Amino acid sequence: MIEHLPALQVVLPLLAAPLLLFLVRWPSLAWAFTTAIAWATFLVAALLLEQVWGGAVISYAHGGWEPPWGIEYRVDTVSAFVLLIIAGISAIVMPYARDSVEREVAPNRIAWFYSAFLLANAGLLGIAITGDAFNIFVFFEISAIASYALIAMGRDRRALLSSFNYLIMGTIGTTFLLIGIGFMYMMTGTLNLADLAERLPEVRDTTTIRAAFAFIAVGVSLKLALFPLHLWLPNAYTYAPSMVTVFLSATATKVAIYVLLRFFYSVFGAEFSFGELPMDHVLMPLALLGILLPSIVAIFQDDVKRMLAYSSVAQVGYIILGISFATTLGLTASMLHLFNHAITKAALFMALGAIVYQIGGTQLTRMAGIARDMPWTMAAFVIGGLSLIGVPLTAGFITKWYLLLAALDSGYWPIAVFLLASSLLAVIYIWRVVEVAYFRERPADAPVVSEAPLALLLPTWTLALASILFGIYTALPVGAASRAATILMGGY
Amino acid sequence: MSPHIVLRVGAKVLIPVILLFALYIQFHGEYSPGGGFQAGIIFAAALVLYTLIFGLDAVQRAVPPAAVHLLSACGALLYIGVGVWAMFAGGNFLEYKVLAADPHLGETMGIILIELGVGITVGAVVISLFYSFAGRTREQEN
Amino acid sequence: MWIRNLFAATMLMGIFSLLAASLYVLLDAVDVALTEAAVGAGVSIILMLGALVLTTSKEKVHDAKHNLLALVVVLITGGALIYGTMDMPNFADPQAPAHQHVAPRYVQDSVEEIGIPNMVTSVLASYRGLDTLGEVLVIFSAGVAVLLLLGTGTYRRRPRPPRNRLK
Amino acid sequence: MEWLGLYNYWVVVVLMMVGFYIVIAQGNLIKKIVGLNIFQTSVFIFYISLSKLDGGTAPIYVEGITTYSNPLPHVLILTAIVVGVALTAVGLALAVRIHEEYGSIEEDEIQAQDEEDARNA
Repeated sequence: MIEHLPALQVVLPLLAAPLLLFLVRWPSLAWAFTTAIAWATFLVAALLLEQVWGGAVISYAHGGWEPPWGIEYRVDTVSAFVLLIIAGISAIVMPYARDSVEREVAPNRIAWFYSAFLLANAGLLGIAITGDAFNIFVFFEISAIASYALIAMGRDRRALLSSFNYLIMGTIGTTFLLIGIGFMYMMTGTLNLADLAERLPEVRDTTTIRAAFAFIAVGVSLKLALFPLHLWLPNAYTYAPSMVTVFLSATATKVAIYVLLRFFYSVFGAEFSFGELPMDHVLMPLALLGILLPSIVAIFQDDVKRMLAYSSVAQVGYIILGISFATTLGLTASMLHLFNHAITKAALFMALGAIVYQIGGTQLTRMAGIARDMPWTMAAFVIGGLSLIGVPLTAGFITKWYLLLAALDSGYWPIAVFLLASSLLAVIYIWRVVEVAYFRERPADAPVVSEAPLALLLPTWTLALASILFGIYTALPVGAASRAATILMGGY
Repeated sequence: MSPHIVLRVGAKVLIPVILLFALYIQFHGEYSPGGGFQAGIIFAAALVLYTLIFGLDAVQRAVPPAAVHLLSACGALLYIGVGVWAMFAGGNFLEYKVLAADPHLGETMGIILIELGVGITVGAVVISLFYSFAGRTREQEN
Repeated sequence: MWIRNLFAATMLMGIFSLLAASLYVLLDAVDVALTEAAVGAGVSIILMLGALVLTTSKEKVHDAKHNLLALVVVLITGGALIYGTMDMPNFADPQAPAHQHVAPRYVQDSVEEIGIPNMVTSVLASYRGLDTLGEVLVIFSAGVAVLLLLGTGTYRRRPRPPRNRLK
Repeated sequence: MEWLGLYNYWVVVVLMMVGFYIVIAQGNLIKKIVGLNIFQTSVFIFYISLSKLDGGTAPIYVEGITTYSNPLPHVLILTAIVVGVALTAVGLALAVRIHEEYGSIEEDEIQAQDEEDARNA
């Protein structure tokens, strides 16, 4: 079966999603089944990464038709690394989901909910693994449609409108992508990414290819919430059910970033994207603004979930900053941040989900003194917060360190100063939460709450500890990230 | 219940023809335009027409929503199942050539089966969408 | 765009789809035409009408304050598209790269390799079978999504809770 | 003559932009979906028109004919049409739910209600 691993990676969740419709009457069975599938997918992803660790590339031709005639799955270190992030987060979030989803979703809809979750999961995995431009579009839409429904399941009615806005923005994004793919097909006659990379240099001086590049860049930027195209994200993350926020914040934008990297570096090539077209000069200001403004906005939020959603936009800024250096070191920092931010943000949102589970909301006013009642949850939150800020010995520090190195390496020392300053902004908003939760008295009329159940705490702590572990033991993420960066710089 | 006898008789004559046409589109897709997707929609259209004239209750008695949901899952499972079958038969995912001794026969068989899967899922999903929207209308009226 | 009655807008959308479908026939895309007619003028319209019954068919009168920004965005996008068309091969040019690289195999060999005269079906189901699987799952996820949002459409047997809350 | 060979693409671009304008300028949720449909359908027309070949016929094998239109864009658009209708369905379902919760499908009215909620909270 080992040669079928790439297909299994996507087919497992795809196969399980329809099967869940048979389990509508047994919600807990549906949960157990989904968890099993999520862990099996994780196992497949780990095996794939192990296979390509040395730099090998696995190509899997669907239907036995060799590319470019058929659709190819293509696994190298870059995609295997992203696959591992997606599958890992969904495997960890499933044990957490049982209690959280039971509280937030009606019992007769739980099986459908998990079915949509698996579809979103499979869609994201499919984007990361495929080697075909049009297939990226199709799987983008699978994951998008499932996520719209998942977000709309939030209990607040504002979840509906934020999901609708996400649908409009997301669809504009994917339609732009479709236009770009059409333009590229017109000039090259192929849809296979590797084949495109080979045939593009011939025609790259045409206006059509430049327009294709622009449309793909804008379309994908909409999906990855690049400032100023991020407007759909804060509301969507704030009002979605806790488990969905954890999953999407750690994976959805990351996959879009992966697609951007693929097109910029592998398909068009770094020389075209950053040499002929001034993408570095476009991306860098956007990244800097995208770090600064959402961080400032985050400071003034009263809902902690919303605060962290804005912080997510800022973190996308860090990743884009690394990309805009267009050096191997910068790319290493970006790939590393994909991984570290996924863990950190997932831990933070999980802690918040536990608070939602106990007191029903994450407004700062309601969280006063909560650390006394829920010490473990808040301790995990603080660890996540430290990693978000980039304190030494946490995963966040490692990325900041590599970004700093990359900035100095490229001679942008003002950016190094800026990075330190922007970390201070993170200190401010995290401190606001800590101050309220630890040093305020619990209001007299506040409901008495206890610590969150173990099923919520364990996954939260796993991720919190992971964000410390990967701050000390860096061989896995840094090794994978630097290998991935080298591959990306080298073209297809 | 609609009292219009012309509509009711007309529909009764028309619906079997539409269903037959859907089947034709489904299984003749290899030779002429058409295939599972279009057939599924035409099939669903026949049920929508039936609903318009005989009411939602009558249709849901004949084709209950729960069955429709399961059918939509079955179609997708059939498609993936053919792919997995090909894996076990020694080929790649969705490689129909290996399904039979003769590659042409295998390809044709695979295509007919997956088109059937497409048709079932599309038809069932469209009916299910229609039920969901129409069912809301009825709830609001009460 | 200027029509306030959403029923009329829906009908115009259906007519647009039908026109698009007849254009597809002219451009030799018979399979696509059949689908566009069934979907654009059929399913979409039924769903739109269903949604309009559930919401409202009249649009509120707006003042045109945000439209300038929208117009600028649209003009920039349109400009980029026109710029992109400048170096395109001419319409229906047989020498265009789109017809040279991958497609000839579908046209010349598919009948022999697969044994089916309709090339669209061959490419759809076999060469690019994974895309079609994706398509099935897209429509399946739409089904699941609408189930999550609107329910199954059957009567709820138990009396609904809000009535008790009023007392 | 060379410029005339591109005119059909320009027509498509105009159609696309009409749809795109409706999506971003309209405050009515249903109309946004109508706009999205027009936008996408125009992109589909673009794909189909790039598949046309001079002297080609529909890509169904008939003995004696050697020139066919390019079947690949047809396949892509078949898939894309399905994606489009799936999005329409989900968008409309969301609009229906929004109307149930807010009693309106106008973006500004809904936002006004949200702001009022925020003040009361």
